[in-house]
Amino acid sequence: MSAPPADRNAEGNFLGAALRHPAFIAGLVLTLLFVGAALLSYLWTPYDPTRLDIAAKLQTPTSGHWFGTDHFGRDIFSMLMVGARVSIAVAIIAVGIGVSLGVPLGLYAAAHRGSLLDEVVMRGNDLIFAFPSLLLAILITAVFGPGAVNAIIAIGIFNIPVFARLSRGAALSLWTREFVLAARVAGKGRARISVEHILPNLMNLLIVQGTIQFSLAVLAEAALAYVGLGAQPPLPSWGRMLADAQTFISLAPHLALFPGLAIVLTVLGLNLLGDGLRDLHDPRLRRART
Amino acid sequence: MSVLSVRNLDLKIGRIPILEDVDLTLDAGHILGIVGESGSGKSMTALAIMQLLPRAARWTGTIEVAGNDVGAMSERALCTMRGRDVSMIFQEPMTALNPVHTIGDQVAEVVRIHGEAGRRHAHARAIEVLGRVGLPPDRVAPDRYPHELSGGQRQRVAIAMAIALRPKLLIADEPTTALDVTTQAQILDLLRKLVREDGMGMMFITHDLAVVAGLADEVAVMKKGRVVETGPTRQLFRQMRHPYTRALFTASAHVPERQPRIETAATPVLEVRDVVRDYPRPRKNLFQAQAPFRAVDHVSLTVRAGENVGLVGESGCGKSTLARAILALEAVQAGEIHLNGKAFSSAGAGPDIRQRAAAQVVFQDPYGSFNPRHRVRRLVSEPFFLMPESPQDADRERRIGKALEDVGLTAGDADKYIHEFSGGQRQRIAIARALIIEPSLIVLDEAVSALDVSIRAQILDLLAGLSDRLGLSYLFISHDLTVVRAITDRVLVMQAGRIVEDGSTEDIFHNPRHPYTRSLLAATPSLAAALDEPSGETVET
Amino acid sequence: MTNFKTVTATVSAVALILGLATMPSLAAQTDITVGMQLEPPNLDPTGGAAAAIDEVVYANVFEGLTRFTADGEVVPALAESWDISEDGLTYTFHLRDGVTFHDGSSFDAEDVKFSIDRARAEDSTNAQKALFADIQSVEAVDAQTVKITLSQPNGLFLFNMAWGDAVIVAPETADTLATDPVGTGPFAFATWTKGDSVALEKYAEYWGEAPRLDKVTFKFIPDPTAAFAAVMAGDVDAYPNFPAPENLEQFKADPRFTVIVGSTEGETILAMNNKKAPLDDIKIRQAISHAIDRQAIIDGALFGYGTPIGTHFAPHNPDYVDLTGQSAHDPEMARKLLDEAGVSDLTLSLKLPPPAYARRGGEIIAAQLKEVGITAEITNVEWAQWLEDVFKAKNFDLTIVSHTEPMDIGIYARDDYYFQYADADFKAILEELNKTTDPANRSELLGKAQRKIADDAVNAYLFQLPRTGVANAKIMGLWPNAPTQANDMTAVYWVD
Amino acid sequence: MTLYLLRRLLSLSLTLLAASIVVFLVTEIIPGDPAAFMMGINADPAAIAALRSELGLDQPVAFRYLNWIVGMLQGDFGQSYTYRVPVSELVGDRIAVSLPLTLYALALSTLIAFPAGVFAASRRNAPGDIAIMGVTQLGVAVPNFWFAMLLVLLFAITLQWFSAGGFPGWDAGVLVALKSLTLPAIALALPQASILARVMRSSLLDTLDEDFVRTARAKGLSRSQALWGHALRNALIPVLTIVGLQFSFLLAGGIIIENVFYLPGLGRLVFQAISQRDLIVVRSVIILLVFAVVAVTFLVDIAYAIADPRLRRQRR
Repeated sequence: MSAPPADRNAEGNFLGAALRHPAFIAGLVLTLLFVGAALLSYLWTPYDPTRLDIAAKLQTPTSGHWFGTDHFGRDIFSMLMVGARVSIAVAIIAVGIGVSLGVPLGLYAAAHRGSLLDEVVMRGNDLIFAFPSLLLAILITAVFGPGAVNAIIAIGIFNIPVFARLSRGAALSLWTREFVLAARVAGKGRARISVEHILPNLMNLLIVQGTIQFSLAVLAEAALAYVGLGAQPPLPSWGRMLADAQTFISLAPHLALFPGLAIVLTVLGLNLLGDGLRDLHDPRLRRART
Repeated sequence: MSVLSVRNLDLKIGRIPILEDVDLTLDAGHILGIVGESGSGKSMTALAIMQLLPRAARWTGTIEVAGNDVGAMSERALCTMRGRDVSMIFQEPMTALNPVHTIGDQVAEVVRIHGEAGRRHAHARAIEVLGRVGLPPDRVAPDRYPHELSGGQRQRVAIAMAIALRPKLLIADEPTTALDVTTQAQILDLLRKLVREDGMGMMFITHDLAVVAGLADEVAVMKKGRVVETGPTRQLFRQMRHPYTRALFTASAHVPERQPRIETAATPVLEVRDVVRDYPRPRKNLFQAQAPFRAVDHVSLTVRAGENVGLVGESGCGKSTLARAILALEAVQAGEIHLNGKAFSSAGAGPDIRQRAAAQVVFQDPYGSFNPRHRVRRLVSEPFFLMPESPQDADRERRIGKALEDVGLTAGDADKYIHEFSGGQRQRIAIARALIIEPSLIVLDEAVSALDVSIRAQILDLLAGLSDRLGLSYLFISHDLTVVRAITDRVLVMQAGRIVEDGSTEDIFHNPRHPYTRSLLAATPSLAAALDEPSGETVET
Repeated sequence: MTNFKTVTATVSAVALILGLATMPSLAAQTDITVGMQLEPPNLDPTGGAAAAIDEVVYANVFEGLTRFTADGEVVPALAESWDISEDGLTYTFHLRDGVTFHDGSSFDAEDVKFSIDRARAEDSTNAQKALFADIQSVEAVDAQTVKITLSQPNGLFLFNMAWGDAVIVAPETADTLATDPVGTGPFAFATWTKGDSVALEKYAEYWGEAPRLDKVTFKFIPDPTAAFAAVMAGDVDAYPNFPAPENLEQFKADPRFTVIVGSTEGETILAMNNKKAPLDDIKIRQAISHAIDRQAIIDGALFGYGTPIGTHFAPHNPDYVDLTGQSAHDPEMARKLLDEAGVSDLTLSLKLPPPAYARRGGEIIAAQLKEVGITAEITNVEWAQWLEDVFKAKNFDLTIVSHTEPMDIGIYARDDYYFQYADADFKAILEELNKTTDPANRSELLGKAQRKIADDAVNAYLFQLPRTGVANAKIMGLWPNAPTQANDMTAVYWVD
Repeated sequence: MTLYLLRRLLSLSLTLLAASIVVFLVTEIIPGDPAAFMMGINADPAAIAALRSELGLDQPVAFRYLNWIVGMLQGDFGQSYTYRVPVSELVGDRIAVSLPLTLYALALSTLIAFPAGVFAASRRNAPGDIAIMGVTQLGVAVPNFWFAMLLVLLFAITLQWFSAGGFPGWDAGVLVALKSLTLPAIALALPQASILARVMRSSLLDTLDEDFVRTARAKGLSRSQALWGHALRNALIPVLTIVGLQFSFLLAGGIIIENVFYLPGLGRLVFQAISQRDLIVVRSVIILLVFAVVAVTFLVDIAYAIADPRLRRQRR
């Protein structure tokens, strides 16, 4: 009675299972919808999202303006499309920073378990974790000034320890696996093993966590923009649209409704996608479903 | 009186058939052994009797426990039945107990939830039952937690829970598989004693023919969800009507043909001198460090060219640690290791990679030994890294193909991924990987322990053939004395970090000198011995 | 005593009749909660610049020799009357009798001398030290008389003494005013729940007419949405400086509330860095002025509240000259001027401090500038950063700010001021103005000054910041305008 | 155990020390002069200089850092630049709002998440489970400030059941004070409850797959007896971690919610202090929050040991 095989996921099987996973499909559709809107916004938007038309302000949704206009008469639908670009770009780069710094640090710390650097990396992570993140992000943007780039930095910093911890923890358990021992018997060094054997096996985990961090980054960007520290006008940003909409909440609720829904649906989509990926990569759950 | 009657049991999980037409009966006071290889459906049969099946499982047929039809019972009635009329012991004692409750509480719970006694009385009953299974309160207090107990002790606790209400039927699913042989013998004796005293029926599930031969009154042999043969133990094994039973029997006792050519004169392939491996232990308090744990204690051994050396011992004796030290995967605190006459150690930058090529390894777990993301070609050729000029292109392909063919696979398998292979095939690939750079020594760390007997026999044949043909030396590490006896020329017995006995295989098995060796041999279940003996009992150790 | 009884009886009778006639229910409410956007950092008007300090304590807790009335007039306060010498250098103030501080100590000429000397001292932390710059000496002639001698005539001196920074404090309590203000006003400080509210209570021994409220609570609600919700939910009774003009329509439509629209002293300008290229070129400054559509900004940022201005002067001031036509919205003209200046693809930084008029106005202006081919790169900054970066380091091209001090056209004469104008001719006009006390001459000089800065297109003059407040419809007596930053509660009362 | 605690204490102090340096340096390079801010736009330079020296801002950096650290060790957090009162007093006032709010939100979050998670886990993949998981998925995705806006719109403006915000103080009566914290606590608790319910469910599902639960079932325990008696306590360990993290997150993370509901809490104090360049308040509050995080982690570790006897004896 040996353990069930942990790695029986042929690619074709994966696709088939994915198509039978409704949450995954929903997540994928939502995510693609917003990524698509962001990409499309480079080519086309119904209106110029920076063009003001004060006379046409606060219009409720019509066939001309699908989501209505804001307090300056800008087209909300167009703003949301460009805003998706900002949200997605900030989130991608911030998570990218976390991955590209955190994963190597975690891999190194795991490969040199107990070394001074391991200790330094882990304590550094503890330190970053101990800081109230939103406050520190506000402080960082207070130092460098508000803007999309600094929002990226502020969010990125907090992604580093997430990925460092995750990859260190997972790598530590992979280091005890027999195929890693076999590679060591084959004379391979720690760095080489980390790249050839540890990293590829971390990928699933990183993709899942990456999706989740991505959704958190979208939320964080919205929060920073909401307090005025995200992308600067005239570039539209969902968080700032919400902040601007606030005083109109009883006058023109659609101003707050659409950006709020955009955030909720994007984050929801990413979370569903992440959960779906995790389910699909976890053979235990996959068997239970099929 | 029959305590268990299973008729025409068919079981499916989803659309996959698991059991087909299973018939079993068991009388009070009898032991029914269920034997089969992995996937034969023996555990699922047990779970069906307990009605603890996975959600997706659907079954038809009749299951009667102590005369009651479980198929007709409500979940509430089943709860009343479980633990009172029928109870079960599982394979893994390390995880079968709740880590956050004391053992006393866990035993008392059985008594309590069946309304047999109040809290205080239940506790008294728990102490009494724990005493029955060999855990009297003066030796193992009932307020201990599971993690404070050894594996054997935990399995005794599990047995105590199972028998607390003197059930009519006890199902034991591989209860000794995770235990060392000496512990296994004790647990088997305990179970046998309890069956006799309480007059209950026991269904004993195992993959080990020797265990079942020495224990059961009747045996059912299962294969792929069906009972292929059933009957009184001795009669069944003497007659062996079904070819599968015969094949199992042969495989269990299989000894490969060998013509070893040991070169005694040449430099030994491996020479280990006075090696010590310590692990630090956490400090007792701020000012007092604890003495380190000595996993390997001044061990010396030699392996000659062409020689197969066995290293046996129970879990925790230090044999795997020693293996890792020999492979220079871990530093040693004292002593020297020489490979083909040259020092081999992980100190400093580690051993010269060319020297590493001389010693390769095959691990136990056929599922964990390979990076699931690489193709077999890349997996098998990984040791080429150790060669100063690793073969390229056609030469490389040729050697990969040859290595695969050497272990009974085909060159075309190089393009597949590892998940496309069965456990036995994977172990062949592991051997191919070890062979590909023609090492002089292969360390086989429990290399056949996870395999079913029939596959195990094939791999042993393969190993024996390779050794003879290529003049390879093996350091064969195992807890299983039968296997070691089958394949080695010389045996080292290890206990608590020390080598306690060292001699030729035949010598040691026929004439053990050290008491530990003797106790190991005595505890090892033997199929032949069990079938020869007049009654189904072994001597208590 | 008899007399008192009679009065009381009469009052009661009248009240009874009135009550039967107009208010069948209970007596009018005597406490009020007033919403404010910013919390004062401390409560000492002589030791900090924050407008919020004056908004709480001016005229309520502290009083000066003179004071502003609701329409901006300067009237006697602690000084009952004054004499001015022929040469305009000596002011003799006759102080009011029977004035006491809230701690019970009496008020006299020594307190005045102390307060003014403290404000103009070397190590003074008075934010408006300039108000006292012309004072040569302060002399307590007797307990009720103070003589102040100036080094040069100053037509604005009585006006200056009405500022919150010039209130009279007692020497014994001067050091603790920041947290425990003690003044002579109709209300005494009661409690300060930091981050939430300041409460004042009626001062029974007040020298003047007793206020009709017993308790005033100022509640600090920085978030405009929260402010809206608080007013709607009745958490605050009045919000005299309501931060979200977009909500006023809703209040207007709701019979529970009255909307009070008044003016402030806040000239809101698009300030330009006059010494930094290319803004040192008047053509470009003019181009920017013409590019801007004031009405669109007022409509978009302030929802129609606010008066366009064409120079740095309050339109409600009798001396105001309407020069808006001089820099009318004319994108064609703007483009032409830019061509003449020989620039194209102009990119300018636009730094916006936190108030909504600046942030929203900035977005609109950026869009308007874009129409004439100027790219304005917006950076939103906090006040601290604005002060450091814009005001002190002058590291900016454009910024939007409202200059809320009354009569502050004098800033155009300051050397090293952030928009770096300090034109010699303008300085000469101002110098003459300071020496002039004759109203007609002053008026002419003021007109000249207004025209000068409009001609030079120093800044783009946008609008006079409105004061848009909302209050429970039953509250009377709130100031509609803001001649200074204050919430004078003296005359406020509830009707039923 | 004692040794383990000592080690943890040491690492705790090192983290705090490192954090104090980071915070001090960041606040040091932040542009904007506190004195200039306080004196405003028309201030006299001499007056600003006078204020700088009054606030001690003209002293060297190292001296000010040491002064701050030594002061803190003696329990003196210094004096707020803007408010001119001891920081400790200011912080004390704000904690009286933030801590109860945090605990309120945490209690709500736990009270919602716990039954929801257990319910979902006990009905794995059944409609009830799927519904709860769907709701939590949504709860995680909703930005709390947006949710807060909707709450205000509905309960304060439209229904007028609650006041739109503000905090009357504990003097106004415990019930009145709690009522004013209710909407903010709900806004804070919803996303946290969603996260917690998900963790609770998955942890419980993992535990329900454990061998010892099967053993319990074999003993005759019903599904729910096994869940409550055996799985739950084991499943609580990861849940505890999350609760600990949520405590620290809520304590500091309420800033935006405090703004929406204009509550005089810690987060808004720092936010305001940052914009007013009341740097000493910024530093002290952040260090305090870091301390809270570290201390809570420490407490969670102790709670682990209580929940899990395996950790009671020795731990590296």
